Amino acid sequence: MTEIGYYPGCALHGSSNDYETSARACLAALGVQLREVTDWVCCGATAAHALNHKLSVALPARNLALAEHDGFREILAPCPMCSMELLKARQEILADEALRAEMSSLVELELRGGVNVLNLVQALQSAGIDRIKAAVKKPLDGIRAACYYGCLLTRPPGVVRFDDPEQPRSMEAIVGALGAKTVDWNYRTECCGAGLTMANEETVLELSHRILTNAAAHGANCVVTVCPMCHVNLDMKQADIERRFNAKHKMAIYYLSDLVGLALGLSEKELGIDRHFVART
Amino acid sequence: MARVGVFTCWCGENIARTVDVERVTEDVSRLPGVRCSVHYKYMCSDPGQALVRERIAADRLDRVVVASCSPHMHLKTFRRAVASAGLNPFLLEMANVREHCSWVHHNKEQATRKAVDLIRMSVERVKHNRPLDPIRVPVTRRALVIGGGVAGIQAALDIADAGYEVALVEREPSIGGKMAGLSETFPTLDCSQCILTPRMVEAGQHPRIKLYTYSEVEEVTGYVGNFEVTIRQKARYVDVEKCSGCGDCWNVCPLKKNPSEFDFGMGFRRSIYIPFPQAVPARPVIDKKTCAKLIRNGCGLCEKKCTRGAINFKDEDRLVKEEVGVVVVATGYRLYSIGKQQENGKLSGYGEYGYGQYKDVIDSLQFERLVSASGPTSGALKRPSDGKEPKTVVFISCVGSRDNAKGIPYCSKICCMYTAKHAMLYRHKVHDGEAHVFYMDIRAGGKGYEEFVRRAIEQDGAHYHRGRVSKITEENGKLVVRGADTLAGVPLTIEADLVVLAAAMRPAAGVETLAQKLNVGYDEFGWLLESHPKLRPVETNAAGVFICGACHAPKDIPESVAQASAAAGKVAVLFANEELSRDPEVARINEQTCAACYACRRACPYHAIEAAEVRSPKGAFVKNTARVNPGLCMGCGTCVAVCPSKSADLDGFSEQQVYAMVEALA
Amino acid sequence: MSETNGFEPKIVAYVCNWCTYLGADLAGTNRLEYPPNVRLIRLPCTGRIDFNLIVKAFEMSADAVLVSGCHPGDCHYTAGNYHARRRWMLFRPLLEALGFDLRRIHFTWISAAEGRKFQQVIAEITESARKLGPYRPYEANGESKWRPAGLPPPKRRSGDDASLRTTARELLAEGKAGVVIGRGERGPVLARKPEDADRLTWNGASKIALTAYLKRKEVRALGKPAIVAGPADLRALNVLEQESQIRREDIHVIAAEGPGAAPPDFSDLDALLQLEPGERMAYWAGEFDRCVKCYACRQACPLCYCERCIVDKNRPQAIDTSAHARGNFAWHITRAFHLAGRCVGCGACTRACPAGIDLRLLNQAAARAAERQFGYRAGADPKAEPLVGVYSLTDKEEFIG
Amino acid sequence: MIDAATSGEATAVPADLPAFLDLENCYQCGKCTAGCPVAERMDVVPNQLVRLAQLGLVERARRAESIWQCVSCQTCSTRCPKSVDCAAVIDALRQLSFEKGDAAGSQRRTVLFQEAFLRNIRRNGRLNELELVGVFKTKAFLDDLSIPFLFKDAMLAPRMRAKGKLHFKPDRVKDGGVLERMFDRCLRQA
Repeated sequence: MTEIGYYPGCALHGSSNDYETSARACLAALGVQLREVTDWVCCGATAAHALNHKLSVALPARNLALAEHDGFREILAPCPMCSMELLKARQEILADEALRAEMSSLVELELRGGVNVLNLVQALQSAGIDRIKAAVKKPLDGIRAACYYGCLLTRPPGVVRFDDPEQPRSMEAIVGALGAKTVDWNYRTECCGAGLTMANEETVLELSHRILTNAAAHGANCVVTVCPMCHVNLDMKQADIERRFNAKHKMAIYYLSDLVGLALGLSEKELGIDRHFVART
Repeated sequence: MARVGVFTCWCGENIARTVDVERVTEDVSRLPGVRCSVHYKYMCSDPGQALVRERIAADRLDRVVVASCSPHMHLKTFRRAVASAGLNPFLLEMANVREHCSWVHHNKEQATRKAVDLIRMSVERVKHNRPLDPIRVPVTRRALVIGGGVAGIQAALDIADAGYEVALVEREPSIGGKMAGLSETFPTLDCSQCILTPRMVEAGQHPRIKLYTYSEVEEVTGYVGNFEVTIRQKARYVDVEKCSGCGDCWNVCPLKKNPSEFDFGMGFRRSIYIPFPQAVPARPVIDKKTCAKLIRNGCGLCEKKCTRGAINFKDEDRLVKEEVGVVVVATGYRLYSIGKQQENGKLSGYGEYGYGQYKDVIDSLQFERLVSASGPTSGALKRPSDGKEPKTVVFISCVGSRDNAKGIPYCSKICCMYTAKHAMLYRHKVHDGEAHVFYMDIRAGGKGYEEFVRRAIEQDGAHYHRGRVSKITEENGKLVVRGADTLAGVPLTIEADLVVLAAAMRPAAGVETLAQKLNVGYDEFGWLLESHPKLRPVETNAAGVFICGACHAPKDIPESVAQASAAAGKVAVLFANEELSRDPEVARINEQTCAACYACRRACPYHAIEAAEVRSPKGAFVKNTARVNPGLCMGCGTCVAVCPSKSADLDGFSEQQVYAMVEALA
Repeated sequence: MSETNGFEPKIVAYVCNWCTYLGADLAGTNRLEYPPNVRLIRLPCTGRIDFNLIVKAFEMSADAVLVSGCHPGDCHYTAGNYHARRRWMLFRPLLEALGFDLRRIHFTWISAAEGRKFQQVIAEITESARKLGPYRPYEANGESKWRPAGLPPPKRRSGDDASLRTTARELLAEGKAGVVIGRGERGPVLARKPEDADRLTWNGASKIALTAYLKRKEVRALGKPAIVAGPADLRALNVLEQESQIRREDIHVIAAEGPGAAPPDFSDLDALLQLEPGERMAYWAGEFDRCVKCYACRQACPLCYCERCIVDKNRPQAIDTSAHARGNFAWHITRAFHLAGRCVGCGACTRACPAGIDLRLLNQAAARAAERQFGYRAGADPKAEPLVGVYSLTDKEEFIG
Repeated sequence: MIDAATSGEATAVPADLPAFLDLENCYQCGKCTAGCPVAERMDVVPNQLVRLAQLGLVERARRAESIWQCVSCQTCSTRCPKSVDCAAVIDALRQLSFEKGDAAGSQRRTVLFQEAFLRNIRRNGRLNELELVGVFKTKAFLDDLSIPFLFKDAMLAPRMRAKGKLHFKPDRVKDGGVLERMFDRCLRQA
């Protein structure tokens, strides 16, 4: 067992607790134990960067400092929004010594910016794709997955420095290793409307509808994501989407860790898939 | 003891108004070494010059100082004057008592004293002048032209027509370059092949042009007038002499599905092939990467079919040497490769456009082949994916150009024009089709250019949208192009059947390596540097190396041709004499005292200093030294300043001359 | 004029032929009046203008000197002005350390179109020189009590003498080296026979830099040399290699440590620079007063390898050879500037000086500029591009008007 | 800077927007607008927002409803050929709008939501979804008196509860004091 730091973020401790279950179970099956960053706080999300720039640096900075304090060199932040916010704050702090000092004082912890932040795909990559491939017990041969990266897994490229922002392929590589098929489709990096679910539902429903439609049109029977917000919009809101556009999607939405876990022989319950709204048909 | 004559000019009233010329003459006559000091109203006039000549003879003068205007005005005049009196022209000095004295000072006493000072400095200087003779460098009156596109062909023909021999090196199997593959040309819409192929044939048959196709420049040594060039002739596997170009060989080649380089992958060729029917020379090559005989000793059909025994599977690369006096570089351009990481790692491409992923997203040169009458579809507009005639075509400008983030910051200059042409040609072929052009600015400066673009819009009905495209996706057989019209302030989605990307222009692959071989400078993008952007646009800082066409910067055909002829003109000027005569005010190294630290070699802007060995008369090694190549030295003197032992010196501005002037001040 | 008591300064302007000379011509054509104090000396390019010319101009009673050429990017010879700029960047700190009044030296870029600028520059320089009063070369006002702390005591080298001797003995015995140059208890040792090796020690003495022996004919005649090199010797070897003076494969190098990465100790120089310029000049005037022009500094230096030193060149006599203030200053400025970007800080010059002048301080002025302005430390890397004879488009030029 | 007299509007001082936004780099190619997933719905599209900011018409830009329509997907910034961070420009405009407290009409819900989100974090350190929904719905109702919106998603709650996705016990951080101080200092500086 190797142990890495874990920053769940609010969603994984809230309505996306299925994602936490899935990520923990899947990584544990690969021999990776997650240890939560002590007393972590919200990354601030869109609210912080839309309303107050300083806060949008300070909140992630506090978490980075906490992680440093815990002695982590690397932490997993499965939510792409969290991991992007953490990385952005880290980049700003590393580029500006005065800011680093200011933030240290603000977050009341010495902050060096030495903690690296991984997203879930990177955590799986570092566990080793060959290792995953070798550990597959139930190849997912019925799956035709539309790998959905969403916005912040690859953007902004200068901050997250992960995969090609226009033609990413890292999720396909993992899903392919599970014996599943992946489809070529067009909405891999389009936005689902993100956190506007509550405040501007109309936008979210429309954007999400396009995504589900395109995935189906390209022959997918499920969509794979690593983002809790995307999951909420595509899964929990799918019934609303169907009502709004008078369409039938019935598209199962998986977390990447769900598929890996399934292939490794974990049950749907162990992975929290039973908590999804849309079941695979 | 030197015998110096000083000739002070009144310049009418120009000097005499503030400088007491008579007193100056008087004071100067007492300077040591001055044998004659006279003044005259207009020293540069014929009688003035005659006076100089007379006094040289009468007073047996061996040095002359003319105190008059700026040397930039009359140094040449007076050098000629003393030369006609039998004196070496470099034994003349001027003292600038007009621009630097009488014209800028009002106090006559002060100006007069300053004039005496200036003349005294020149008198002391001239005592240390050495007679210098023009440097003569023999010239091999034969030119090397690198690159057989329209610029290279034009330059080669012009030089050959001027009566000099030319070696024309082209790395592809045929000359013709990019232009040979173009459809029609803006702004006249004349057929590209119709105007170029006769020139290609002319170049191929010219008695003074030697073609080296399928060849590359391996090494260049020497200097202006005397280059030795090693050319690698790549193995063609076809004996060009024996071959008649009948075509039997390529007609039997079973490997039909190799993407054609000439068609930019829009069509196919065999493994033995000529790139296009009008190729010059019309002789095939065998592609060793795909030929079954060369890969695994199979097939061999072409060899069996050839009645002239021209196929030679044992062919190897050959190195050929050419001695030339000048090099003209015309290596042209290539398109920015869209979509992925570039080879220099710097440019990250345009993944959002799906080039290479969607068959119907093509670049501008591919489109040229699609609409070319000689192209793979014989000019019928069929899109690559399914051969259907596209009913909506989107043209996108500035793909890679003017893009600091992913592409290159400069404007590729010709895309606005050829995109208008593309839209026009498309509308001419598909009358019920829609042409949409996304542009940022229309740059149509040129004769008839603006009118041409307006014609595309007004007469041929192309829809122009001011905005960039953000993403292209394929849905249900349509390319969904998401752009914006910034003039209307709206996003714009167009479902297209074909998308044409006007990719940025970049210098041809490998041009940096070639530039290094030739000591020609290049910028961060690889464009070759001219010697002066305005006054020496086809010269480079390497003497005897000229540039023309799109190796220098993005440019269109008329400009490339004009530049090629300009380069040829420069070559003809250089070849007008059997020897190069150069200004002798160049650096020299005292090889006995040189410590061979080579600071001078590092500093020389012209690569005119090389490491050499001093050898005894019997050839034994004595010591290392730096050595100036007077054929290359331009006389800046930077080597003198960096030489710690002052073993380097500069004729015309020697240490002794300069120190004499400073010491004359004391 | 009243405040200058009618003093009219003499100003020498070294200008390039293509920009500033033409700018001066244009000033004439446009009849732009300026004071008559300036004497232009036309050179092809600022790249040609050596610091010795500036020194000479002051010796020849100039009160101020102007060096002017083409603006960056406009050089007729592409890059001569960049080379000049690089050299002045290193030369000015040296003059500063000497306490030379930098207000008397002016650098400008004046183009052929800038007749007006030429006029203004000459007017300003003349006015400032009038205010400064006559220049008396290297004349000190009083004495300076300041003294440098001097060379730090030699560090104990960590190498093991026994194995050093074994190595040297074997090299000599097997004929792999004709001579082993090293340090002994009392001075340099040139071991030629295996038994001589016993005299070598890591912590020996030598006033002369060991690498200086490499250039001596009599040493060369002994066959392939081996050298027992401390950190400074290694740095010197690196510079010699950069400058094509040696090929590493021709020399056996016996070393126990690397060339050293620690930054040089500039504390004496820093203290010197704390003094007023006038006192700095007084300090050096006092020091150089003792100089007898024995050239031991040159002999001891690992990097003074010219076959004929510039000081030995007459026609022209760039450097006054008299052992008086002028000649001494000219010599020491030249020596130090020739080491700009090259001095490896071995201290041999200071150790060798019989008059006890701490010469390394002068070398350090340029070395510190090299370190601060270019992040360059001489001898750190034999493959590094040297500092002089190259340039960068981003070289700083805030001192150029 | 456009003269207020000719444009008829008060213009903001450039200091309103941070210099690191490099507004002058924008050459108005429109790629931001072209790629924006919500541009169709916008009153003022992204390239126009940047243009207004370039002209110093920050006031007009921050009153655009579109700044609250932005989903922060970063597509504009990612594809900008001049590396202008358009998303950051929009963030800066939103921050200004928030400071002035006069966000545009139909987008007020988004502002209220983000505000409620921030308060929620301030109090708990981590998001308490139930509390957020409650506070936001109430505030939104008080703002626009829309009863359908108030009860919208009410049906989702029991299903979420059934799936174990609703927590009534807030997930609070232990050191709440530091958070209070951070918020105080950040918001005060703004």
